[in-house]
Amino acid sequence: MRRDLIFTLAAMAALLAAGLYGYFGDEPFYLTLAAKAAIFGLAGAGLNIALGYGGLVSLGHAAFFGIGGYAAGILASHARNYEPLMTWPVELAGTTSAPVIWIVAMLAAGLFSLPMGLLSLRTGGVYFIMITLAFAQMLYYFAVSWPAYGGEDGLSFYVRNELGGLQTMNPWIWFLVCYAILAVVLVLIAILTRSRFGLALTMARENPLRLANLGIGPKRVLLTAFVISAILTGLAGALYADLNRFVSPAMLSWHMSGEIMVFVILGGVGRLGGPVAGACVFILLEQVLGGFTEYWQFLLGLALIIIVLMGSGGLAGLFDRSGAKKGAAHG
Amino acid sequence: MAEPLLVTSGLSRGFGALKACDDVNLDIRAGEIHALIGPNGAGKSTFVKLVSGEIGPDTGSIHLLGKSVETLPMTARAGLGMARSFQVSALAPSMSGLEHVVLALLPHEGGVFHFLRPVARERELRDRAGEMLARVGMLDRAEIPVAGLSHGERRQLEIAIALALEPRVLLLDEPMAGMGPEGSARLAALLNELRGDMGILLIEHDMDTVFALADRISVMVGGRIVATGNADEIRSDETVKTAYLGETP
Amino acid sequence: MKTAMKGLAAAALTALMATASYAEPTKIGIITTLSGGGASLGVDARDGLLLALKKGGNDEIETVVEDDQQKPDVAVQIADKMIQSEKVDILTGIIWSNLAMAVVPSAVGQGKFYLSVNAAPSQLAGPGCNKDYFSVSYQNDNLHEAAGQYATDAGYKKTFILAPNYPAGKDSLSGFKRYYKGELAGEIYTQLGQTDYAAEIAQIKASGADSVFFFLPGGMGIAFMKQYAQSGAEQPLIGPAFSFDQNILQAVGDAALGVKNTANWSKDIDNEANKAFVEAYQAEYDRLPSIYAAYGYDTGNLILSALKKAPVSDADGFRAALEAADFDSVRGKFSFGPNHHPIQDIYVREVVKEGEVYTNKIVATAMTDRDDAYAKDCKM
Amino acid sequence: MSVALFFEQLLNGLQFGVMLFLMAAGLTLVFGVMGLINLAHGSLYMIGAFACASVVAATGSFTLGLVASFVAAAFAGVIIEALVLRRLYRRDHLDQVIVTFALILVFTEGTRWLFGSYPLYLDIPTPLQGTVHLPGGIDYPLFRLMIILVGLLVAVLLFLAVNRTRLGVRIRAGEADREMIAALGVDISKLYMIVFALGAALAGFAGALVGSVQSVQVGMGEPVLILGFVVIVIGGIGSIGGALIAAILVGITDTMGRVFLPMAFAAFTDPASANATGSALASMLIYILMALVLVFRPSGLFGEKA
Repeated sequence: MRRDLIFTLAAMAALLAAGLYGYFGDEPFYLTLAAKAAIFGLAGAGLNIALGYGGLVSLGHAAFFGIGGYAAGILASHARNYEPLMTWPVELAGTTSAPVIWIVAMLAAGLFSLPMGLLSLRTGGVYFIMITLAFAQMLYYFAVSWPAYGGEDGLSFYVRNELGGLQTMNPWIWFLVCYAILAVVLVLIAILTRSRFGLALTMARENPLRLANLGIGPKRVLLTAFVISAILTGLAGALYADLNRFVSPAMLSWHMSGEIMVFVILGGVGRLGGPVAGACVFILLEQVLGGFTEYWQFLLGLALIIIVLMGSGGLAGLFDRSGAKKGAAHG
Repeated sequence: MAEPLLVTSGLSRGFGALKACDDVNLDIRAGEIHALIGPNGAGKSTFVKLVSGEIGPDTGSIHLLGKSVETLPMTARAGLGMARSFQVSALAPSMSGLEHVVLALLPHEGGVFHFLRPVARERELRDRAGEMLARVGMLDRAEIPVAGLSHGERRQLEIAIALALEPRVLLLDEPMAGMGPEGSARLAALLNELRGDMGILLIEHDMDTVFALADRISVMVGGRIVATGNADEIRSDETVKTAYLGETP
Repeated sequence: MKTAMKGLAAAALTALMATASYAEPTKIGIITTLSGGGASLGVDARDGLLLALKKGGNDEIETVVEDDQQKPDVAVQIADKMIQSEKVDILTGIIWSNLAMAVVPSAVGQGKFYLSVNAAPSQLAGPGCNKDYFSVSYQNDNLHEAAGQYATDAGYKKTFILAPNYPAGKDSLSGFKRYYKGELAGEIYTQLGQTDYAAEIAQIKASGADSVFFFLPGGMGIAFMKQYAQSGAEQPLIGPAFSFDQNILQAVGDAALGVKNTANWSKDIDNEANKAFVEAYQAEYDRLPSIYAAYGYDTGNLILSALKKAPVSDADGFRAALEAADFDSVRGKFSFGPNHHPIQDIYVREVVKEGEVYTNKIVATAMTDRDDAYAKDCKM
Repeated sequence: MSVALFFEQLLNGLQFGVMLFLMAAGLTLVFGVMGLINLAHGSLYMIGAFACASVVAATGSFTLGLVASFVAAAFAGVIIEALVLRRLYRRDHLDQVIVTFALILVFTEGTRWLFGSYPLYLDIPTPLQGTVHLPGGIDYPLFRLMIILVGLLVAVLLFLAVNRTRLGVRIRAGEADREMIAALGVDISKLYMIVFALGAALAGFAGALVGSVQSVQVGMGEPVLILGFVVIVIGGIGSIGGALIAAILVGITDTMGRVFLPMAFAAFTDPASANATGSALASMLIYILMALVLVFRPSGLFGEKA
């Protein structure tokens, strides 16, 4: 528990340091990258609830990431062209208010995750992986061919949404917004994992039969975790849409699902700060290797294989071991 | 005579050609310890799985507190007041014993769908879980993750979890296997004490314990109950001797 | 006297500033696709552009090239980086419409010039046009319109049309229909990325069509033409140049021979600039240039021609210099319309085999001095 | 629509399904025997197509190309099995997913490194070009007919191999109980390698066949991989027969959906939007099919009860 906390704080400190370097070093691009890392970290933290704490290997979280993004994009675009979102049964207008958009994004992702989770949880194991993948793929094809919001071309909304009186277009302010949301969410997750529900979720992962024997249905617990997980990833999607002022079906593609999973695994599965550390390292690798060769994904693939084969438990695992060694030396 | 808490009638379940349970009629009354004995492979564990709802029967019925439950899922049966200990400990390695017991208390204490309050702050729950652990004698090991507990301690924890469910019917599948003599003795004393509150089905290989504790004993061989009676009756039953002890009269 | 002095001082100052900005190099940011399935297009556009700049001999130009991986979000982040950190003056290089839609509006919103080497979606040509956005290639509908015109001219009465079900596909079919006067034997939207066309080809054969228009870029087109050739269907094929790119044709092989396609450039357009380009490109990269290389090359020369007249720091002057389009286009005559999209001729090419290489040769002109359908809606 | 056209479309659906089966057979075999989920199966398909295209370009022989596709994919399969996947059998699905996802990156970018970004040329050999006249007035491409026959032949051979040979007995035993067959003295790691190589070879073979009618390019395996997953989820993981039936079901559903949905929509909306809506729905159709199957049979049509 304590090591987890220290690791999380270290990852968050590193991310803040990157942001501060961007701000004081007058490198706004580093701020954009840091904000991207915070958002990816948030998406990963969402997935981690299903994957790490619930043991549900979802290869379809791009669906929620994309739904969140589209919620933001659609609301913002309606607000800018003054066409109501719907006129029946109630008239709803678009909005550029970020908090409203975030709530809608979370609701939309949560609502989609409910039938998807219900159906996927009818089975388990490898079926679960493939079914979540197929659901996300279905949504992807829908978004590509759905003409109303740009289809494959995606949807641009040019200016970030409004949050109080903040200058959200300023990279420094935007980074701080994303960072703050990530921090709040991590605190909430930390509380969640220590709550009654957290206990039940641990048991649902490690021994579902026993949980049922205690009179607690493991599927209800897992479904709840899946929905919470989708909601957080949806929020990350809305932030990512705002970061780019743009959404497109690319956010729904299965490579996105794979990447979100990579953040979690690089950082450490089921570790609070894991996804944040993983997202930071992923973006760092992308920048460093990408500057080195256009075939950087080849090297990324090799690195991933080695990391998983070593069974290190990601960066968090490395961190634990280095701590343990020191501890042994002292003892 | 009290109304039985649990009644099975004609309960059967086969696996392929093998009839693991064959027309089993058994009841557990309030306030008694009913022991189920029989050689390995007699079908005792299958019977526990059928009653708890882990697997479904081919034919037959199960009544719990007068209610037909054979089609209900495990969670519903637990909700009606049935608890079970597992033959091989079924615990979450990363959770502490205390957390296990707290979890078992939750269905009666407002459920598990509370997200924002750390369990560490739920003093009353923790105190009650502590009591359960104290009853099985492992309060001092309460905070250790299960992965760090010995085999015997895990068996004790199994009992504490079952107690936390406040069951009307308690199914104990070889609770003493792997416990030291001291632990067994303590458990026997505990079962004696619990007897008044609930009906207990005890599956056990240690005959001394069984004969000392049980109000009634049923003997299962080849999936069938071949005899039921009190300790003396079973000791003197010829069928039992033949079938179970392999002795010829 | 005093006023005169002031005026003189101001003039001197302006002159000084002007020299200062001449001394400062112009920075061009090239965002294009260099990895993944669509990399060949980006590589060609980049190579064409860099070749033009190299031949231009202006050593005051700096370029930054970055790979967008064909992902819109990555393109946006690179654009942010180039604008915020690299402080580029001009952006260019994007191949795909969806990436252009993600990058262009915000780039020109931040006061940068954007010159398109390929993608030119209709949203940026009509009411959404911008004074700092120029398309050097075409407007997306142009080649499809030309195909429609060609089908009309060739006397086809029942054309079967198909395209993938995404915005560019829909624009393609509506562009075709804008100039096609006959009736349609059928209209099909296929799935994006689909590679098996047996069902569609069976429908074409059964439809009684006298010709087929298809827009299937990349691997989709390769698969379609190979399967079409195998199917025993006799109806002639027409398509826009995208499916008949120099690189793609080699993978299609004989199945593409004789197919007509519309393009605003071909390596056999007879002018000095084009001859020099094809020769220099082959010498530099040891392969034939594609249409994307030609667009890149023209874009490079357009920038060079404008820089001769005004520095980028003089935005109005530079913009006017771009509008003048005072360079030798490999397409021959070339000018910009009021919405900063080209006015140009569009040709019909036929796929032929020259030695071992499959390539195109011009057989007709489909449209002369074509602008685009959206120019009238553009208010700059 | 004429009856003949309907049957031609049915045949097209069958051909698509048979092609999917070649992909799905390897996936389902590997999962059934080794419990391994292999996202990189699509890469093996791509390797087969590239090997075939290269060999045909060098030698001019399509037969050699097909052999090369088989061998190259099997070889690649053995290499990744021995170097990487072998270490994953005892790990959870998560590790398998992420490592095989990483393998996709390695293979995709590696192939691009070697062969460049341009599609390769690969065409059907001359004797197999053209169409044949089928009863009912259908002119059907000969090569597609070949794919159907070859695919069905492979299905039969596979079925016989699994049910009638010693290897098959071991494979089925391996599906049922790994410890047991190890205890019986079967060299489990050799068995795994053979099964994996067989699955890989089938994928490579499919890649070569399909590549010669479609296009041979980097990334060609990914859409097919996901369809392969849909097939084995519908068919029931580990079941060869289930994979065959599900593949044909998916192939026909997809083909018929593409043809008939736009027509159905055209009956009550204007043609242009009917086309767009119909084909949008058609692209989701097989996923809807999958969802429906799962509602009624959570472990697929022929899967073991979960």
